[in-house]
Amino acid sequence: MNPQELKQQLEALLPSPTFEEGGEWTTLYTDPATWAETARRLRTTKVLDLDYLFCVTAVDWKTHFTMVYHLSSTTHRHTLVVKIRLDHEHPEVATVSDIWRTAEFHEREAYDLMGVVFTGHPDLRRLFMTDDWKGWPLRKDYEDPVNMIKL
Amino acid sequence: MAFLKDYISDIYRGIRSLLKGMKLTGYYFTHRKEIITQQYPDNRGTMVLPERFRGEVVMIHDENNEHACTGCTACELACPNGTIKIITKFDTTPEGKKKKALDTFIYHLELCTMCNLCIQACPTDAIKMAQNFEHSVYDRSKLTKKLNKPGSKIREGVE
Amino acid sequence: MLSIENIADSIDAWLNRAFSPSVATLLEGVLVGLGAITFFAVLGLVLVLMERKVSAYMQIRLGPNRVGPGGSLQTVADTLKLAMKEGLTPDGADKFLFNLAPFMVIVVAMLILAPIAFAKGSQLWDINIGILYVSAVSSLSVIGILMAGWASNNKYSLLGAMRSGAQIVSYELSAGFSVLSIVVLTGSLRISDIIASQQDGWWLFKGHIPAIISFVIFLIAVTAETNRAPFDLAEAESELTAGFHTEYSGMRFALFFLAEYVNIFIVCAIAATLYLGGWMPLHIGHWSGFNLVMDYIPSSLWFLGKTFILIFVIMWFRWTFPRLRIDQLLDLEWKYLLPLSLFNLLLMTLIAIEGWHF
Amino acid sequence: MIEEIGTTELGELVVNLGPQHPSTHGVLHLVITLSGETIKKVEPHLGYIHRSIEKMCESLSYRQFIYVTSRMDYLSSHINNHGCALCVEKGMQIEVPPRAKVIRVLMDELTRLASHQLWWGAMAMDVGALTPFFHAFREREAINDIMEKTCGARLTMNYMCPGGVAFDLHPDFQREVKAFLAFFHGKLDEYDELVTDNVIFQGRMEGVGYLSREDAISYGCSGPTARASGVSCDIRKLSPYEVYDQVRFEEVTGTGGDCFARYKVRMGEMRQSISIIEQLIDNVPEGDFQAKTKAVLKLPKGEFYSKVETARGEFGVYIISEGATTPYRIKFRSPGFSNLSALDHMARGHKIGDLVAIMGTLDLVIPDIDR
Repeated sequence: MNPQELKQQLEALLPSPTFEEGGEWTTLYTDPATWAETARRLRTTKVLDLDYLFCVTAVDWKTHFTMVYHLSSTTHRHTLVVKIRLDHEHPEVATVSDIWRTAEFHEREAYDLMGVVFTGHPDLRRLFMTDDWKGWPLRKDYEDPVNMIKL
Repeated sequence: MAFLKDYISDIYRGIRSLLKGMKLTGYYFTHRKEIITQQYPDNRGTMVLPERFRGEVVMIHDENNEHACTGCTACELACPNGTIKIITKFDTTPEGKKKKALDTFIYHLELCTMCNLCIQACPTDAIKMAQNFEHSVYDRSKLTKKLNKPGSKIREGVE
Repeated sequence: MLSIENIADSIDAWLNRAFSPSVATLLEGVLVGLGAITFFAVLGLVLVLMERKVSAYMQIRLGPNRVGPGGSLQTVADTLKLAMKEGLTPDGADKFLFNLAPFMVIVVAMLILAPIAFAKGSQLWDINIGILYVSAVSSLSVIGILMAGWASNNKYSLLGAMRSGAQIVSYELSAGFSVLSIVVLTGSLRISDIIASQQDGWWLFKGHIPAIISFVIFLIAVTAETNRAPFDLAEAESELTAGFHTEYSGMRFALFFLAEYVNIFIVCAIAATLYLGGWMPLHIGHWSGFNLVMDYIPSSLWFLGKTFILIFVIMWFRWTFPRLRIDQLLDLEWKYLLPLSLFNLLLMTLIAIEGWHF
Repeated sequence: MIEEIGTTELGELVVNLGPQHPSTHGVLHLVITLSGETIKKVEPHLGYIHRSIEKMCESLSYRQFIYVTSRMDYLSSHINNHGCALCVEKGMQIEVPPRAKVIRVLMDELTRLASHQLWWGAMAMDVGALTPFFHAFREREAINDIMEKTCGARLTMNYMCPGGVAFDLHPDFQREVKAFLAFFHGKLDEYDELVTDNVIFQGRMEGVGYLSREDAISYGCSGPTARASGVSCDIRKLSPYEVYDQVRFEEVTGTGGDCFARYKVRMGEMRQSISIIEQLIDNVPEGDFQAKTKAVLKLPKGEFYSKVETARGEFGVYIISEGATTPYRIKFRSPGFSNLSALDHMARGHKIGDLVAIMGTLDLVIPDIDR
């Protein structure tokens, strides 16, 4: 499916979707409140069939967070990027680990390094850092005088 | 009866596959020329390292104890891990002008990852990678090296 | 001719001349004990070195080659190192059993050495139920392993010991049946009788195909019984790090190690005794000239030669095959080896009754 | 973490496998719950070699950050570097000269071969055969020697750079690669004799660690792990980069989804890699090996994602640039991370020995997972 068709399909599927122009792939903006429902539709709608979640990224924009989900379909071979803008004080978004099992680990990684909380996640714990680690290392304002060396 | 036939052919095929493996190891057991062990400290004399091998950064000095480093710090900037520290001084040229020159080229071998970016960044080809790979020392401070030899100066005409 | 028998006789004569008979007997006892222990130590060293060299050549390496000529003293150096190392006892271990286990294993290995005939006329104890004694005592080693696994207070050790228990108990059966098939032919459990019955040819050749089958089954079963790859599940280093001896270090570890190699030697010696005629030289029919030349080779060399060839085969197995899984291991025994050896024993009995063997 | 290790109420045994354990090939820590020998649950604890490479890259320039990525999947460091170089080139819109493209593909495939060889040896070692490991290293060493001559290093080559490759091929390269391929063809048959055909090995592999097609997709598996379950996911075929669209090769897929299928896929990939190298080795075009680039690279504001097929699967590089000389945020999608997440699912109900075999066929490289 080419990006144009994908966009049309999404417009038919979702109520008033917003897209970001530019970029290699179709980029869809959604918000935390509707993400769980949107994700389910993206996964289950036959024409989209976005069954392969290959990358989950949390980005710290200092004023807000963005969750970026890279989805593709193993049957139709199209790719969709979903972005969700999160609050900086309380970054919270619904988990998609029940839709794409791989998200369980990816979300734990995002929680561990960025402090994004995924509601409904079955096992939201630190993944790389020790359980008693303080702070979220990948955030821009993170300071660690011991482990971070300034050259 | 088919069961018995399968049972026996299973055993036969299994044993054959095992013997095939044993034949191979038996071959290597009896053919000593296949041995690939390099007896490292003993073969130091005959060991040839490829000329591109990256062992450590050295500064090229010619027979007059002159190098080509202008102290431009391009390598220092190119280095991802702060391996290189260049201390510059100001030389006075015969015309009486002050000119920036290299005072000390400090190289922290213990931080170096041999990524070759400094060599690529150097505009005057003053440094290169040497083939020495035996870096172990008993004192870590010995790994911090001064690359320009004592009394060396910049070659004429290198800008 | 220089042979162990002659040397033993001359020592005996000299001792009886020099001391009173009772003191001489006592001294002989001490000598034999010392001899056995020395033999053990040397055997362990030689076998470990052999294993390392065999594995090295199969793995296109050189193996140990620094200590002594061609690396021959490497294992001596290793033993010295192990002797000097601290023997740690983990917290929460059952100290008594933990310390006892390695000795248990090594004592069992030493006990089995008693009825083995090393050369013509040199056998420590020619008991009339020799082969039964070997089977009975060799199954005791599993107790030592279970002890080690239990007492270590380590889950890997426990798992390893449990595997080992299941494995040794199962494989005892087919090893026992293989031994029985030769006993059926010989009609005696005494080791000297079994060897004597092979005067005119080894059972491996005399007993037709059933003898060959039982020989192969015996080799497989004893490989499993000694916890050697591909049946080394009790130590399975990629699964259980080191299995039942994970927590052992220093000399106690060395004892386990030594016992493993002595056990290999013993089972191979028994296989050589049962199937390859023990210390009997190779005789072919009526080639009297050839037979005479063969007779000229000392009987102890015959015995050790056969044993070491079998040891090499077992090492060859180890360095070629992947390890089985625990359920496959038990499958192999109960589904393949046991029915085969039962059937084989039946055939062998038929052969023995009808006198079809040569 | 310590207090939860023990025995559960059901009499199940909780065992720590790792972080130092012979079969985890690094510092992977698995907490496994056992009922007897049977695995009830596998829980990976990661981070023992976490260096936060993503954070490090945020303060490195676009030339510098490429070399750090060699330290993630050290067995396919060329391909990692390649992915990063591709992403920077995509952002800068640098056209790579044809010679550099072919050189890159050649190096990628040699790396893949070397990686699969190491995997083969380690895999055999996991199931208890120690000899194949050394045989595998003999061939790997030959590749390393070739790499060393051209790239100057054996493991972390840092040969790719934005715009091409760092040096031209060594004059001996083509001759040596051809000699190696001739030698390796025979050795692949030996691999089959020693391991593939072995009845014990097959018994250990067949039917173990089954991963269905749906699960493979849902767990985000890629590379040979997913292909063995019948998912066609080879980036070299799906979105060809460099000259992969000009060479003939097959995407090796299996249907079994078990350990043996994964094993077969990797063995098949070795033969495909050989075929790719054979097609290209005599057809390296003349010309520059590096495009002219500015000394300081600045990616325009925007987001760039590029993916390559490493020996373990799909490696993605996601750069978010604010127009500076360093990336604002960089994310590496490592194949091992997603593949590992399927481990629990695959191992349940199997024996400990099977867990080791499954981990072997997943071909985990821990620095790649922890980053």
